[in-house]
This record gives sequence, C-alpha cells and structure tokens, in this order.
Amino acid sequence: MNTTLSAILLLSVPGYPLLLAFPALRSRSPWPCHIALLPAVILLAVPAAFSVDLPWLLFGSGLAVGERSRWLLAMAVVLWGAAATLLRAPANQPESNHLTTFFLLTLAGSLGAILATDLVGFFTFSTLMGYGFYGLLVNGGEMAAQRAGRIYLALLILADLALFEALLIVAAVTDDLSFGAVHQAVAPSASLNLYLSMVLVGFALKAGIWPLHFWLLPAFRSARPAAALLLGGVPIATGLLGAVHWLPLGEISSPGLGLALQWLGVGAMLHAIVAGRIQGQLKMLPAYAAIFATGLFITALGAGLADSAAGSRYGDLAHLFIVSLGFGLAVLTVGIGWLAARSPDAVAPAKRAGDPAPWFERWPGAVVRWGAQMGSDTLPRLRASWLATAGRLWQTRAWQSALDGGERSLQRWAFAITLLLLLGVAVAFIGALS
Amino acid sequence: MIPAVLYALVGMGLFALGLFALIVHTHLLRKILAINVMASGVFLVLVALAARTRGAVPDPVPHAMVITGIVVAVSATALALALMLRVSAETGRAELPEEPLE
Amino acid sequence: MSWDTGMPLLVLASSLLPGLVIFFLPEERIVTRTTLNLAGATLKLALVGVMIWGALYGHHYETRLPILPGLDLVLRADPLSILFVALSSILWLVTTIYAIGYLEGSPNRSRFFGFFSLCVTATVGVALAGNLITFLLFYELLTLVTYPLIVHRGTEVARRAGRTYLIYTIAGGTLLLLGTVWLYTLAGSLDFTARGFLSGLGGAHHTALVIIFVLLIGGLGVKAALIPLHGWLPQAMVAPAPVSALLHAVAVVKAGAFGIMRVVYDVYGIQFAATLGVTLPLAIVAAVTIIYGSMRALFQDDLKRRLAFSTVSQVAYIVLGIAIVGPVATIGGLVHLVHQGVMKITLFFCAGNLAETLGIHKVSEMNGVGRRMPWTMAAFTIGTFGMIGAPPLAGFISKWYLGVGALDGGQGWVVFILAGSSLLNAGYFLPILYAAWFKAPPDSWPAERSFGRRETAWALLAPPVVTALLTLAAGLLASAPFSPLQWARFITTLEYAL
Amino acid sequence: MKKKSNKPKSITENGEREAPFRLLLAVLLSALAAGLGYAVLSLPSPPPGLSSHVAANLETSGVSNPVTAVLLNFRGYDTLLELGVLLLALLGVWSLGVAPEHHEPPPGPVLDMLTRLLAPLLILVAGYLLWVGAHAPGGAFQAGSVLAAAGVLLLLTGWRPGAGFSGLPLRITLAAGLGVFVVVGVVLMLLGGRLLEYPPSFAGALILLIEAAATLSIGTTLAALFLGGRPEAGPRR
Amino acid sequence: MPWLHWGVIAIVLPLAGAMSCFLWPRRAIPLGLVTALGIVTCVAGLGWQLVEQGAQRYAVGGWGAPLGIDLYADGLSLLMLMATAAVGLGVSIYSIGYFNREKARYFWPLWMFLWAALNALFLSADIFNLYVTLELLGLAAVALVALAGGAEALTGAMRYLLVSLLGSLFYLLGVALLYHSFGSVDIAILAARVESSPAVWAAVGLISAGLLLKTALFPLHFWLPSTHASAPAPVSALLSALVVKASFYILLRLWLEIFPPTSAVLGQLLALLGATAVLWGGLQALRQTRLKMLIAYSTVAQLGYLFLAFPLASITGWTGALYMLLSHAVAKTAIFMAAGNILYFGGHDRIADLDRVVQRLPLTVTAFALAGASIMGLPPSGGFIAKWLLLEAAIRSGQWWWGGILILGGLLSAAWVFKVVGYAFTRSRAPHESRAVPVGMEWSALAMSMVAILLGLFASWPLALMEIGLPFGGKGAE
Repeated sequence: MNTTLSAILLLSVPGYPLLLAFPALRSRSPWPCHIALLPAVILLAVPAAFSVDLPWLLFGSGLAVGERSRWLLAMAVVLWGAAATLLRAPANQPESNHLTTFFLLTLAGSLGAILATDLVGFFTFSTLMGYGFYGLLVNGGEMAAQRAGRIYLALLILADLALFEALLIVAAVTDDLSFGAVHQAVAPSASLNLYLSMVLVGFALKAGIWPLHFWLLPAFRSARPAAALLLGGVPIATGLLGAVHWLPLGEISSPGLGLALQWLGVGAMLHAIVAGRIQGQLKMLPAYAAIFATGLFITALGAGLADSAAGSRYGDLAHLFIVSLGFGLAVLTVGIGWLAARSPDAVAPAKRAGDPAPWFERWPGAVVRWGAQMGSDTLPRLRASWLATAGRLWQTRAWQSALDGGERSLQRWAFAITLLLLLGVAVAFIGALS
Repeated sequence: MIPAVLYALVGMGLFALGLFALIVHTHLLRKILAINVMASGVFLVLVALAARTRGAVPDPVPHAMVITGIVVAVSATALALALMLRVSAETGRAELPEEPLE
Repeated sequence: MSWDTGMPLLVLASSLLPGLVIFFLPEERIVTRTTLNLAGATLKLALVGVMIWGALYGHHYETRLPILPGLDLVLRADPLSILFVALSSILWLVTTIYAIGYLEGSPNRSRFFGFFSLCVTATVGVALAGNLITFLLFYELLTLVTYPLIVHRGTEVARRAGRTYLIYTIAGGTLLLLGTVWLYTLAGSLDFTARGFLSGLGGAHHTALVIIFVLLIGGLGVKAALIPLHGWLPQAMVAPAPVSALLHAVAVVKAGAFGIMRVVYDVYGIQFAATLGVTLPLAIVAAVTIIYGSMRALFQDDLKRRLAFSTVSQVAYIVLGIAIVGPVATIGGLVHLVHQGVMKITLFFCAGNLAETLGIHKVSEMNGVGRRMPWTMAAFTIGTFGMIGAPPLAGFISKWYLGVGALDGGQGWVVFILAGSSLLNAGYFLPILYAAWFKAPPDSWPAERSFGRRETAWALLAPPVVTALLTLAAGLLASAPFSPLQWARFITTLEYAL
Repeated sequence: MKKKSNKPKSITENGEREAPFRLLLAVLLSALAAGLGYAVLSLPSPPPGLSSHVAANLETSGVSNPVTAVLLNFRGYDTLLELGVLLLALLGVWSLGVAPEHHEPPPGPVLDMLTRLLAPLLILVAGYLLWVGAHAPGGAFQAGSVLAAAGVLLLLTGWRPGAGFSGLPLRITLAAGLGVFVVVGVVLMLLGGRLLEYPPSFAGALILLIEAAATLSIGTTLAALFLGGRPEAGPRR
Repeated sequence: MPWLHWGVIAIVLPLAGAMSCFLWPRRAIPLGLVTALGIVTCVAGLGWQLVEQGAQRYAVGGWGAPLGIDLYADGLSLLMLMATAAVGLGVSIYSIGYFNREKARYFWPLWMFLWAALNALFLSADIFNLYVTLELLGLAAVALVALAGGAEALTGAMRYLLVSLLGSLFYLLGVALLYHSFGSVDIAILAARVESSPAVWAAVGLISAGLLLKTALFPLHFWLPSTHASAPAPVSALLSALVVKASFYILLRLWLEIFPPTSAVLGQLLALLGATAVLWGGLQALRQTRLKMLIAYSTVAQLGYLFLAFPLASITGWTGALYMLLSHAVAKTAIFMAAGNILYFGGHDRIADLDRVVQRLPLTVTAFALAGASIMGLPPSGGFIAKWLLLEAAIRSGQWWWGGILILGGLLSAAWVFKVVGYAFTRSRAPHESRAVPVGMEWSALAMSMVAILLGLFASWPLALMEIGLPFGGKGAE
C-alpha cells in the first residue's frame, strides 16, 4: 500500500471520530458511533505494518500500527463497537447528542493512544481520552456519577501533571521523543528515578492501580452500561499501556524499585480479594477484579524493571495481558449487568446510607477554604484599608488647612513682599559671601 | 563725601521708605503713592550718581533715562489710578482683598 | 523614501489614519465606519504579511526620525517585533469584527472605534520600536488611548477603574522614563541590540545598572501586571468585552511583557543580566505572580474578574520564560506571548458573548449554558484547556518549553510552579466547564436576546471560533513552518547567537 | 464668604497686632537701605560714565543739548518705546470705561478768567520749551507737560472736546508722537540706514519734527489721562 | 544692506499695528490679523537669517554699544520670538470669536502693544531698554486683564499692576547700580567689565528679586493665580504662556552673561524655590474648585521647572529648561483656550459641574487632553523632550533629586489633567443653557495642542535653532 494512503488511513483512525465529534458533521449519519470505527476496522483488515511521520504535528509526531498494537486495536474496536451498540438511545435528545460527542472524543483518544509512537502523541491522546471519558461518566448521570466523575477528573489532572513533569525530564535529555529513543536516553540520565516515579504515579492514577485507585470504585458503582463496559478497555488499558510505553523496560535493571513494585502488586491483589469479599456487592466485582488484575500487572512490571533481560521480554506479554484484561473486565461487566437485569437484589443489596466524603476529597476542600480566606479576603482588604488610609490622609483637615492656610498667607500682600525683600537680600548676601 | 552721593543715599532711603509704605498701607491710593515714592528714589539715585564727576558736565545718559522713567511712571500711575477708581466703583472699597474673591 | 524605510510607518498608519478619520464620523455613519475599520485591519494584516515575507528575503525595514541630538525615534522590524506585530494585527482584525458586533446600537461608537484604532497603533508602535525611547513613547501613548476605552461606559465604577488604571500606569511610565534616561546617561545609546548593549559597562556601574533594571522592570511590570503592581487589571474589567479582550491579549498587558522581553534580551542581554544577578529575582516575582493570580482567580464569581486574574497569572509565564536563562525557556516565554494572546482573547470573546446574549456575568449563572450556546462554549472549552496546558493545544507548547527550559537552566523549582499553576488553572476553569456542559440550564436567562436560529450574532460568534481554532492550530502545528513556535526558535537563535 | 466674619483680623489691618510686624519690617528695610547705601558708597571713584562718548558724538547728533541728544538720538529707541508706553496707558485707561462724570460746581469767574489767560500762555511756553530743547534744558517732554497743564486747566473748567474732535482727530493727535517717530525710523531704514539712523545733516530737523509731534501727543495724552476714561462719543455741554 | 531687518520689523510692525487698530477700531480684527501674519513672517525671516548667518547684533541709530542701543538675536532670543509668534498667531485667531465688538476695539491694540513689547524684549541687548520693554509689557498685560471687567478681574489687574511696577522698580534700581559701576547698560559690555563688588551684588539681588517677582516663582506667585484666572481666556493664555516667561528670559540672559560667576549656593536656592513651586503649585492645583484657577496654579508649578536648570548649569539643562518654556507656552495656551471654550459654552468653570459641558465639546477636550499630555511630560510631546533633557542633565550632574522633583511634578499634573478629562466620559444630560462655541475657537485650541505634541516629534529642529550663537556655550558650559 502506498504511503499516502496508509498515512490517510492511520490519521483517520483517530481523526475520523474526532471529526464526527462535531455535532454538525454527524447530523446526517445514522450510526455515527459505529461508522467512526470504520477506519480502524479497515486498518485491522489490512495485514501490514504501517507508520506515518508527522513532523509538523506538535513537536514532530507519528502514528504506527505494528504487531503488538494490532492486538490492542482489535480489542478496542470490539469493545467500542459493543459500547456503541449499548449506547444507542433516543438520538434526538440533546443529552444523548452530548453523550455521542463525548463517546467519539474518547474513542479518538483511545485509538490514537494505541497508535501513538512517541511520548507527546501518547500523552495528547490519553489526555483526550481522559477528559472525554469524564464526559461519558458524568453526562446526564445523577449525583453519584457526578461525584465519580469529579474524582476521576481530579486524579486525571494530577496524573497529567505527573506525566508532564516526566515529559519535561525527558525533554531536557533528548529531542527525539519516540518511545525507543526515550528509553535509551533516559536510562543513563541522572533524573531517572524521578522520571520513573513520575511515570509510575501518573499511570497508576490513570489506571486506578492500588493504592491510587480512588476513582475506580465510584466509577464502577455509578457508571452506566456503556461506560462501565469501557472502563476496563479504555482508561485502565490505556494507563497500563502508557506505563509499558514510557518505562524504559529492558534498558535498566533496578532491583530495588522492582522489588517494591512487586510487593505493591501483591498488596493490591490481597486488597482486592479482602476488600471485595467484605464489600460483597456483586456490581463491584469488576472493580475488584480490576484492582486484582492491575496488581498482577504491577507485579510483573516490577519483575521487568528489576532485570533488563526480563524487561525486554515483558513487552509482548504486557500487550497481551492488557488485551485480555480489557476483554475480561468487559465480559465481567456485561455478565453482571445481565445478572442484575435478572435479579436486582443480588447485585445491589441495601445501599449504605450517608456515604461520607473520603479524606482525599475533604483535604482539598479545607485547603480551598483556607486559600479563599487568604487570597480573596486578606490581601484586598489590606490594600483597601491602605487606600482608605491614604484617602483619609489626603482628606485630613490638617493637610487641607496647611495647604490653604499657607496659600492664603502667601497671598497676603505684606507677607509676600517681605518675602521678596528677604529673597533679594538673601541673593545679594549669598553672592557677596561667595 | 560729595553731595551727589548724599543725594543717592537719600534716594535709597526713599526707595526703602516707599517700600515700607507699600507694604503697610492697604488703601490703594497710598500704595500707588508709595510706588511713586520708590520710583522717585530710584530716579534720584540715577541722576545723583551721574553728578559724581567733579566740576565737569554731569553724565547726560542717566538724565535721559530718568526722563524716560518719569514718563513711564506717569503713564503707569495714570493707569493705576483709573484702575483704582474702577475697583472702588466695583467693590466699594479702594483696597485689595487679601484673598482671591469668590 | 524607499519601501523599506516606509514600511513600518505604513503599518502604523494603517490603523492610525482610519482611527483619526473615525473620530470625526457622525455616530450614524455605521457603514463607513465599519468599512474603515475592516479595511484598516485587513490592510495592516496584509502589510505585516508583506513585511514577514520581506524580512525572510533580507529586507531591512527601518524608519528613523531624529528626535534629540544623538537620539532617534526608530521603528524597525526585527524578528521579535514581527512576532508581536503579527499577533496584534491578526487579533486586531478579529477583535474589530467582534467589537462591531458587540457594540451594535450602543452610543459613542465613533469615539470608541477611534480610540480602538489608536490603541492598536500604539501597540504596533510598541512592537516596532527600535530603541527604548521609541518604546517609551508608544508605551505611554498606549496608556493614554486605552483610558478612554476603559471608562467607555461612563459609569462611576468605570471611572474609578479608569482612575486606578491611570494611577498605576502613569506611575509605571514614570519609573520607566527615569530608568531610560539614566540608562542613556550611562550608555549613551538606547538602540535595541540582540544580546544587549550594556555588557561593556560591566563592573563599574554594577549598582546603577541593577537599580535601572529594577526601575525599568517596575515600570513595565505595571502593565504586565506583575505582583504587586497588578491592582488595576481586575478593576479594568468594567470595560466592554472587546476592550478587555484587546487589553489582555494584545495591547496593554502584552506591551508590558514585551517590554520586559526587550529590556532583558535587547538592552541588558540575558547573559549580562544573569551576571548582574537580576534574573533570578525576576523569575521569583513571576513565579509568585503565577501562583497568586491563580489563587485569586479561584475565588472570583464574576467571570471576567476570574479571567482577569487568570491573565495576571498567565502573563507571568511569559516573564518567567524571559527570566530563566537559557534558550529553551526563552522560546517558552516568546511563544507564550502569542499563545496566551490567542487563548485569552477567545475566553474574553466568549465571556462577552454570554454577557451580550444571555446577560450572564457570573460563573454561578452559567449552569447549562453549553446547551444554549454550544459554539461559544466549545470555543471557551478549547481556550480553557489551552490555558490549563492540555495537549495538543497552544498552552501545552508554552508550558512544555517553559518546563524544559527551567530544567535546562537549572531552575528545577519552576517545574513545581508550573505544576501547581496548572492544578489551580484546572481548579478555576473546570468548574465553569462542568457547570456549562453538565448542569441543567435554568428556566430563563438573566437578560436574553434572540438572534433567531443562531445562538448569537455571527459577528460575535465567528471571532471566538476562529481564535479557538487558532489555539488548536498553534498547538497541533507547532512544528510547521511559520508557526509561532518556529518563529520563537528563530528569535532565540539570534538572542543567544546559536 | 461666610468664613470671613469670624476670622482673626489680618495683621496688616490697623490694630495692635500690627506693631511688631511693622517693627520687624522697619528693621529689615533699614538693613536693606543700609546695604544699598553701602553699595552706593562702594561705587568706583572716577565714575565710568558715558559723558565723553556723548561729548564726542554731540557734533553729529543734530542738537547741542546732550540730554536731548541722548534722548532723541543716541537712545532714541528708548524714547520711541516710551511714547508707546504713554499711548498704551491711555489705551488702558480708555479700555476701562467711559470717563466718570463729575458733577462739579461750575467754575467760578476767577478760574474761568485765569484759564482764559493761562491757556494760550502755556501753549506759548510749551512751544518755547520745545524749541529751546535743542541746545538747553527743555524738550518734548517738558513742553508736553506744560501743554498738558493747559489741557488740564481747560478740563477743570468744564471744557470737553467736541464731538467732532473726540473721534478720529483726537486719536490721530494722540498717536502722532509715536506714529511720526516710527515713520521716521522706518523711512530712514528704507532709505538704506538703520532704524532711527539720522543722516547728520538732517538730524536736527528730524529731531524737531519728532519732538513737535511728540509734544502734541504727550500734552494731549496727559490731559486725556486726566479725564480718567474714554471720552463719550456724542455732543456734550 | 544692513542686517536684522526682520527683527526690527518684528518690533515696529506690531507697534504700527497697534496704532492702526487704535485709529480705526472698527477694522481692528482684519488689521490685527494682517499684522499677526506679518509678524510671523518676520520671525520666520529672522530665523532664516540667523540660520544663514549666525547670531546678529544691530545698532539702533547706528551708534553702537556703549552710547546707543543694540539689538541682539541669537538662538535663545529666536526661540522666544518663535514661541511668541506661535502663541500669538493662535491667540489672534482664537480672539476673533471670543471678544464681542466692544471688547475687540481695545483688545486688538493692547494685544499688538503686548506683542511689540515681547518682541522688543527678546531682541534687546541693553538692560535699560529691557526696563522700558518690561514696563510696556506690564502695562499692556494689566490693561488686557482688566478687559474682562468685573470685580475679580479688576482687583486682579490692580494687584498685577502694583506687582509689576514693584518688580520693575527693583530691576531699575539694579540697573542704576550696574550703570554707575561700569558705565554701560549694554549686556555684552557689562559682561566684559563685570567684576565682583558690593554694588554688583546689590544689583544682582535687586534684579533677581524683581524679576522673580514678575516671573512668579514660589513664594512670590501670590499675584498670579487670581490674575491669570480672572483674565479673559486668550489673555490668560498670553500671560501664562509668554508674559511671565519674558521676565524669566531676562533673568536667564543676565544669569548667563552678566551675573558674576555665581556660587553654587545661589543656583541651588533658585532650584529649591523652583522645586517647592512644582510641588506647591501642583498640590494647590488639585485643591482648586474652579478650572481656570487650577490651570493658573499649574502655571505656578510649571514655572518652577524652569528654575531646576540653574544648579545643573549644563547645556543640556539649559536647553531642557528652554524647551520646557517653549512647550509649556504652547500647551498652556491650548489649555487656557480650552478652558475658555468650556466657560464660553457652559457659562461657568466649576470643576464639579463640568461633566455636562465637557462631553459636549469633544474637540475642546481633545485639545485639553493633548496639551495636558505635554504638561505631564508624556511622550510624544514637547513637555516630554524637556523633561527628558532636564532629567538627563540632573542625572549627569549627579543631582538626581531634581529629577525626582520633575517626576513628582509630572504625576501631580497628570492628576489634574485626568480629573478634568475624565468628565468627558460620563454620560449625563446636556446643560440647560449653552452658547455655541465658534468653530475658530475650538480649532485654534486643537491646533495649539497639536503643536505641543509636534514639538515632541520634531524636537531636533528647535534644538538646533537654540544653538545659534551658543547662548549657553559660554559660562553655562562645563
């Protein structure tokens, strides 16, 4: 296939959904969410590795599809297709119209992240995916969904910040930001540890890995079917994929970090089992499954980081793992959804009353209140009082009377002429002295 | 001391005296007169000092200057008097207000 | 006079002359006025285009007018000025269209557009100034011609804001004057030179040069709204929306930032300034401003005030980029000059649309407004994400270079400032978006005007959409030739003699 | 002004408070007078005047009275401007308003008689003074003053210029001194000299011409100034 | 062909104009305008002549220095003449509309006398002749002030007359002492002969005191505000722009040429008074409730600037002061004209009630604002150039505190300018009764303010003219 055609095809995988995200551009097409997947399907159907360089995009970017990403793409297409089918609702309402927009935005981000060949591209698409997914979560949902969305959004911002820092660290080291180049450049860098921790924290937040899984539970609890179906295959999978892409696996051997990660992973799995058991809510099962699975993933990642030889083999495995995780979680969600439809009681037992705001929501609130007092009260009030004082000073009778009285006495004939005299005498005197 | 210098000293005295009167008196006519006294003092200084040339013809240039000065003083006095009349007709007092009128 | 010497004058005249003519137009000559405005703006854009083209082919555009013995008024198109001129002429065209729509049917329009044109003239003058005294001239001119725009509404609040503005800016201009004269007595020249012209003075005048630097930056910092000189900016919000847009994106605030750029790069020279030890304090001031502005923005309910404090914070990014020694940070500062303008003007356009169409002035009134005005809010969304620094928008590029530059220049702490600021940006912008898109609209808007099938008048709608697209393009196509980023890179090679 | 009533009296108004101020002033002024006197005494002993210059150039000045020579020739420009001052003062007085009407008692027969006798005599004296000024003390100003005295006498007796005279003719008379002076100066300039550069042969005649016009103007002006305002147009008395 | 024709004509022509206006009062306006144009031509011709031939000396009557009277024209006098010509032309045009028929009969001849006096003063090289011109100037100014009628103007005129006479007498006594010390009243000869002696110092004291009184330097400004505020608007413009500057010119001339090498103390004293004037005048201006009083106090402040050059004693400093004088003359003329328009239109000049008037007179407000920008010293304006030069001189001489005064004074001016201009942007109802302002009055105000701005853009030209004959090149140079 010639390069132009392949470039167009690659670009249209995320580009076409993006275009369709504009309501005006899809108003005529009957099945926009499905049609948006068309380029990806075509791409999957053509069994060859494509790549396109886009030097004018951002800092020079590119898209490619290879053996590994083909699997991921396939998983994404299947999941998105299913979700699109679930989503099909009354089309004329503005709410669903919005939902479609968010759906397509998220879709574009998700597919783009899979095809991205460099850090910035991946970052861009995953951010797009993140904000879009927020819209999917929140749009038209009730309070719980909104809260879930809020938490997801806050963590998303934090994650993006961490990743941005990581990006800056990389950019200080190398100009070429494609994955391979970054791995090689960052491995010997002095700020490697900072980079690794930023990347890990960032993607852990994005993928909801224990203990940074704050958003995961509320999201699973409140998400509507289409969103719930995608939770595993889109945010979590993208997060994990990011970790694989960004970490210089195979270039470094860091036993300490590896061991720590492995312990964390084990902890996550234990947490999932114990907490899932205590919770006992069937609808939450996919959430705990996700925690468990990501724990497993982290354990493996730890192993990969600990040893460069293991790390280089780890890549293929990770892709497969992500694919199966996506499918698995989706199947689980759908299954439970089906179950819930049959017997609601089993899925959602008595809902606990008064869900208190967790600590990570309360603290920022306190900070914000404190900031409000600091920022909007104290300083302006200080300045206002200062200005008022200055104004009073100007208005003070003492000043006024000094000015007016001085001028009045200056205007007195006798006074003035005497001054004149004095001046003349002074001039003569000064002159005579010198 | 030759008499010329004496006259000049008298002129200086007149100048100071006129200035005193100018400051002390509030009536405009007195002020105008005071100015004239001062002017006379200055003219006296000018001509008196011109006569320091012992015996010889006094320097004519200051004389001419004084004549010029006198005419100027006369003109100014005339204007001042006319103005004074207008002021007193307008304000009822032949005095200057110490503060600007409002 | 050849074309090369006349060109800067032509660029100035293309807004000056229409402005002067407009003053004398009767209020009801709408068509003539609009034609003049648009013709001027388009002509300027065309001239700037020609100038960019010419500059690439080695033309040297410079006009000199002797003003004092040994001192000329110099208008020159060097790469840095072209960057700013291009920004202002593009945004002027857009803002003019917007203002025509915004002020439809309001009184005193001839006066408004007259000063509007003068304002742009002054800005272009600031951009093209080839030495400090010319800069000072247009900088003060800018003060004078923006005052009528700020007090345009004529209310007591507007007049108070105008007074505050004047107190700040005139005091600032005075400091600038003092610094300029002092500099002139020391250096004997004021011509902007790449990499500065003071390094020869060196140790003998160390203290004097530091004081002069403080004076100059103090004077410029007023317009750039550096803390604690920012007090006028939030108050100036009473001005009509196009004015706020122009003030924040192109004219006043930018003139200050641009001036700081000139002083640091072309008067002192960044390396020499670093030797004097003045760059780090400047960076710290900028950093404090960034955080403080964002903090204040967080708690404003008035939409335009929130945007104003956001400007305080965002413009300090430019200063930060300037103050960090190193080419990458310089690129960041330069490119943010353009990016911030495009993004902020979008936001102000949108705020103006909300006020004009629905009577919305407060954030708390914005619930569900995204459904009523999807295009406006889409543009607004792009603008805010740009401000936050989300990829692939313009703000991302700026923050990227600032961050990398900070690491490059060994100022790692700046990265945390950037992160904190992004967090705060998100904190004060995202609730707006949330309310606009996800909350249910109220039964009625505060003061709704109907525009038929469209959400608002086209002249109000097109400008924010265009600038939003520009925001997107500036980020996405950052590496394409002629992008702001590429131009900033080009300037940086000159300033660092790379 | 409301405040005025309860304000303390100004120090210059008559009263007790004035005394210390006067004393201070007197001391100050005495110091000034003493200083000035000292200055006068310290003047150089052979006076550096211009007598010799005047004497040397008296020949070519056209007159033999040194004061007149200085006044109308050497420093004639001063005199020209000074005539301007005189006219200007009159103009100023006129601009203030119409001459105030004085309802004086009609002059008694003595004054009337005296005036009738004196006026022609004074005019004659003025003419003499004008003529003699060329070589002895006298000249235009002296003559003009005498002329003015005649005018004042007439005015005191109630005479007023007739309507026919108080218009343009009066103004021409008033401006004649300055006018002739300026015209002479400019004509001389046009003839190739400088302003007021009299050719020695015509100097005497020109000076006389100027002086004659000036006498007329000065006399009229001073008398008109005595009137204290512009003469009202229209017939009177 | 003898030289300096142009200068002599510039003196004789207004005298002739005054006489013809006096003789034919009904045709005063055309006669006056023709004269004004003639004078402007003469000044231009003189300028051309000076550029071609350098500084000129002219012996009136052909006698030459010690015996006769000399006229002298160099860059300094030329600049003053040009300022006078510019202001004079503007005021002439403005006055056509301002005065009614009755007032015009007297305004025109008086104004022509004033102009003659100014031209004669700036061209004179003889200190006694300067006395005569001073008196001519003073009497003309007094009569012009009184032209407004009313108690305020008349008392103002009376006070001004007394002050003016007093100042002249001080000056004359000083001249007497100088003459009897050195036997000449010619400036150049005196400059050559002068040496320190008690009589000279007494003369210096008397002359300075007299001239400072006439220049209204703080604290001797007591007569100025009420006089300038109560006079008719064009007269106020003339007084503030030119008349007070004339005595300053004499002081400057004598300082540069005759006064013995003075101690720094005296210069510092003058500058100290000037600085006080700047601040005091500025503050008082802000306290005023009436527009014309405000402007008059601003004149007090602006006069203070001129004296800041004395301790700097450098060419740059003198040039700056002179440029300040020039630009202030033009700008203040415009501002007084604008105030006159406002008064004409609304019938009052209470600042608090200006809003209704100001917004109906956009041209006038523009003139006010532009001229105000020059007064404040904002670029591009003549005031800015002046401030720049003075600042430069202050910093170069190490006496930066005088620069601080300049800055503070500028801020004070800005405060009052915007206090007035701000009213233009309020929206209030039209005044109940108003009188349409003649077009010429609005446009001449605007034209003057444009000149004030242009002085900032084309400064090098007047600055070059100033250098003719090196008026500051002698003792002033360092």
